[in-house]
Amino acid sequence: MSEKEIKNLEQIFEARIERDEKIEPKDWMPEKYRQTHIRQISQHAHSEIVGMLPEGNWITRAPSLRRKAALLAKVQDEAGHGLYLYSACETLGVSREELYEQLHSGKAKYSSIFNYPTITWADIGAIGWLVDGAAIINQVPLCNTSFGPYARAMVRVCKEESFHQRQGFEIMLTLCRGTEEQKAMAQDALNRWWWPSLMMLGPTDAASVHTEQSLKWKLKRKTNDELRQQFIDQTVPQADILGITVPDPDLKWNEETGHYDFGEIDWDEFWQVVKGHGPCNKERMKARVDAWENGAWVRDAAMAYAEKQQSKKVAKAS
Amino acid sequence: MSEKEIKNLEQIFEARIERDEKIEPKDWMPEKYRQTHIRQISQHAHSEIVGMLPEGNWITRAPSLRRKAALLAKVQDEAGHGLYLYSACETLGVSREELYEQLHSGKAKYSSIFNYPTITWADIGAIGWLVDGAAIINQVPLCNTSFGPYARAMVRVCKEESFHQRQGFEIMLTLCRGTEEQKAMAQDALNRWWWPSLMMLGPTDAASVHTEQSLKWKLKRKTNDELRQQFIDQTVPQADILGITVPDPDLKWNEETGHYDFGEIDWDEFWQVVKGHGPCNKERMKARVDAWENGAWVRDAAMAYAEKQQSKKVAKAS
Amino acid sequence: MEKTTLYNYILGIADNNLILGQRLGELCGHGPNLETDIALTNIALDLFGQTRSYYQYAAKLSAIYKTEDDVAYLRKEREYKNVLLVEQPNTHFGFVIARQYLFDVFNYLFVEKLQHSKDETLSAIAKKAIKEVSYHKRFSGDWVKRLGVGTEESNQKMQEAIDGLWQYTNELFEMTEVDDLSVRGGIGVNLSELKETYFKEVAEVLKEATLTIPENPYFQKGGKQGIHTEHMGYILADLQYIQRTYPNMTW
Amino acid sequence: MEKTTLYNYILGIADNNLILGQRLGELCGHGPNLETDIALTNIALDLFGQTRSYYQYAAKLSAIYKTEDDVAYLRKEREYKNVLLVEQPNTHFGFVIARQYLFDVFNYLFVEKLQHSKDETLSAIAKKAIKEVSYHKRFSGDWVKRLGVGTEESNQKMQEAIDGLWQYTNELFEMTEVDDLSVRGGIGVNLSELKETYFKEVAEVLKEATLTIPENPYFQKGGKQGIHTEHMGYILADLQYIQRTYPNMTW
Repeated sequence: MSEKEIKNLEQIFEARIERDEKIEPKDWMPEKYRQTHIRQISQHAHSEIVGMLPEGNWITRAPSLRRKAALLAKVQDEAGHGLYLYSACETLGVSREELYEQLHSGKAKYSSIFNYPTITWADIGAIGWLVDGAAIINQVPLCNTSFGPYARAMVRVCKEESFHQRQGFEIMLTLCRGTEEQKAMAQDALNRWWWPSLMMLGPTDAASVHTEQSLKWKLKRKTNDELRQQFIDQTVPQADILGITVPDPDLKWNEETGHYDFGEIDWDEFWQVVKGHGPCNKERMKARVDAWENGAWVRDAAMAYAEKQQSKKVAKAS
Repeated sequence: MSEKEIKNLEQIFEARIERDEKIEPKDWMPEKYRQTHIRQISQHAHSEIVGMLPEGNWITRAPSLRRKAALLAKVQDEAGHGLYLYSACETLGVSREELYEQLHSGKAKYSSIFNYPTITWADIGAIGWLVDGAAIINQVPLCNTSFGPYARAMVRVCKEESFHQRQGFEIMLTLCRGTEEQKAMAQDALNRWWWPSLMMLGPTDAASVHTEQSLKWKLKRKTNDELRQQFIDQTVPQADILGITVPDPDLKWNEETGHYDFGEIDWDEFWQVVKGHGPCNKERMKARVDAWENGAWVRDAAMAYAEKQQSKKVAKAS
Repeated sequence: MEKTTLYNYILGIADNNLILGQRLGELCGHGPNLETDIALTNIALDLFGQTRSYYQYAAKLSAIYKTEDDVAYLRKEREYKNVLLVEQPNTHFGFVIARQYLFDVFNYLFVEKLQHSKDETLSAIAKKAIKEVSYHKRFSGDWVKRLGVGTEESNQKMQEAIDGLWQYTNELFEMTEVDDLSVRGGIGVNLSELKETYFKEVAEVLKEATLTIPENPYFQKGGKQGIHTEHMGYILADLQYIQRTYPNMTW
Repeated sequence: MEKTTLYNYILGIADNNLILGQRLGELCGHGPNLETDIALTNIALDLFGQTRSYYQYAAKLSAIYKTEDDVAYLRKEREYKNVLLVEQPNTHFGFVIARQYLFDVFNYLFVEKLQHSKDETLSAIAKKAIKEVSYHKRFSGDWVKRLGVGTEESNQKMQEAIDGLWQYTNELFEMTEVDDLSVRGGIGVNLSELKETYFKEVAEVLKEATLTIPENPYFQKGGKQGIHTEHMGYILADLQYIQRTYPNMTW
């Protein structure tokens, strides 16, 4: 194709996005669009499956059968999200094996929040409440993103996540209405998960490299800082309902702006974790790589079996 | 050597044993004597190190620091016993590797009692009380056995085992003087360990293949049935002190014989376990083989290091 | 039939589901791929769902335990009545599948009969469970074939698992005193009657999977009397951790 | 100095011994040969012995816990103050040795100073412990060299362990508020003063062992504030199992 032809296609492409039309896998798309989407969707998929680990840590120890079943179902939903996000990504011409390879080699990222340990049962509540809460704020706008398969996946993901978020809040509420010890456990979880949750909304706009292009492609509809503010404004009143305190001495309602002012985020910690040096980065990656490597013979067997069945059919037919 | 010469040596040898002289590794000995001792001493050594496993199972869960330390020390003593018994065995011209190989391949046996699971804390008490109790009865006569290294090892082993036996009894006593629940736990342990302990003294004399020859070589000084009777006579009054009941409806004091009469032993169970089909045979063997295989690189490294250090010394000296 | 007998009969059923579900729960997030991870979690969820129905019923009959969670979390090891099979560890995926399949075939036959129990609650639970259990058996049976036939390595691993777990199959059909009483009362299932069908069906599937039935004539038992393998204590230490550490609270 | 400060200071020392002893206890019977099995059990025994002395003292200071076992068994995870290093798993023997060595060098320097504490009990415990700890350091240091120099495989495995555990070294020297107060009271050890010697000594041994110090400038912490790794919950579930399941009994 000539440069002019490409330019032309690009203009048509951008106009379609402008008109809120969905881009589908078979449509022509700029290479950068494809690459950006592979990066973002796979990162999102990786976050789902790495995200299974900190919560999975409490399945065997959940304090009641009802909570155990709900937690299992939640972690299973995350596997499901992973599954449709990988599928959406595969429509862009990349295989799941390649994507896993990128995750395991450290080339692809996943949400840093999952590099923190879950050390008490209240952490399961806090993750649902805060982490899923922040995820929803990040993801709801993506239900209208330009790439069709991603947008459709997000509709389903968001629906389930808001269920998870209510479930997490309910765990916190039960703790906060429980004994002193339980309430302290809830407070402790909020203390530990608050700041990492704020970091989940991404670096400040000044430090964010992908924002402008992403806005154009509707991969982003608000900046990180806007999303963060929205999260805080929504979450602080919920903490009030719970009767526990957000661990930020600078947090206070600003009548003028109609928003909460808040203290400074420890961006050094953020970058340390992103760069692979968080509390659990090694464990998480080891768990994923082990599962994948230990499962190789199983996947091989399934494939060999399918081939054998196929040849049997062919033999019968002929 | 001519047959006559051998006959002559054998007579001198048997006479020495008769006179209670010790046979030492460098002394001439009949091949059968050597083989029998390798078999018995290694079986004994294997029993020590396999015996570490059921008790080791409770180290992390011992109910007090004092009990934890005592249990650790006890299991360590068993490792120590294994060590000197293997060393005694090695003086007969067999390597530890060969002995392990025999254990791991199932060619060599170990005491069947260790194929039962330890499922409550009381089992640790019961093992000390009953299993070490039966072991001592088996082993005390061996302090005077004809093969010097074995006899000397047994002196030390017996001393430590009688300490373990008292410790086990004391665990039982503490439980029996504790809550109802603790006493029930002790009773339950006695119920499960009683019959296997009786089996520890070996098959009935009628079914025992090694007895006669072993008596001559002082590898045995009493028959299995005599030892079993001794164990029962000694243990039943101890159960009375504890206030728990030996699980044998036929057990009763016989004024005439001056011994306890007792019920029939389930020899089918005995042979099932001996043949490798007890509750934990597979687990025990797997644990030993895993430890050995996972430790190969460590042992290799230690040897390579020693060689390197040696060559350094040689290089320096020259 | 006496309340205690019925109570114990229910535990004899439900403890299998609880402990097997617990073992599957350990795996969640660590499966060989997302699809099997999701499917095994589904099975775990079914098992826990059934467990809850059974324990809710048991709690109504118990003088000591008031809720399903009391029944699930507050007993001592010797009071759990599950068979030894379900507590065996997730050594590798072959063991997971073999354990599941060897249980599922039994469970299907069992639940099928339990539908006809005179006890309406048990019958209702069974009627709800039968579809789930039928799916479990299909899933695990398919995987037995896949791994048995798949590659040389998978065949070996699957055979290793069958060899390791076979000794626990017979216990599934052991009739306890409680079973006898329940059968006589028209409430329980006669396990001995399921045995032949079970071993026939398993033999056929193993044959199709090019796997061999171990010749070992010896079987393990004890679970139904609460005499478990050494794995059980560790399962319970985790299961009960929070309830034991923070007693008498609502979660 | 306040009672609570001293109490907390003691826990900050003794919890390391307890948890490391617990990890070594898991290994007992599973070592690469009898000799190392016996030696590591010896170390565990020393650690538990020290733990008991510390906790007996702590129990005297505590308003809540009456005995050494109460202190050892009845706290919640967030109340254990051990460093993250000692709770790391026995991944393979290289990890066992690396964890031990990285702790022993610190522990030796620490106990050496603690001998001069104004607190007579602590000083006495330290004086008794110093010989033991000196032996631990020699044992683990020798093995670091053996594995580092031994074979290519052992070198790789040892390096893997050092790489994995290095991130936990710095926390050993983190001064908590309790440490500060204790130092000011003439009772505690100033950890910052040990740091240089520690890293110098470790660097020399690693060099001799042909191992490389990871360049990662990032370190983990949290243990001293009771924020542990995910391993800790499982350690405690086993440790506390009996005490939690059968409360208020004598064993």
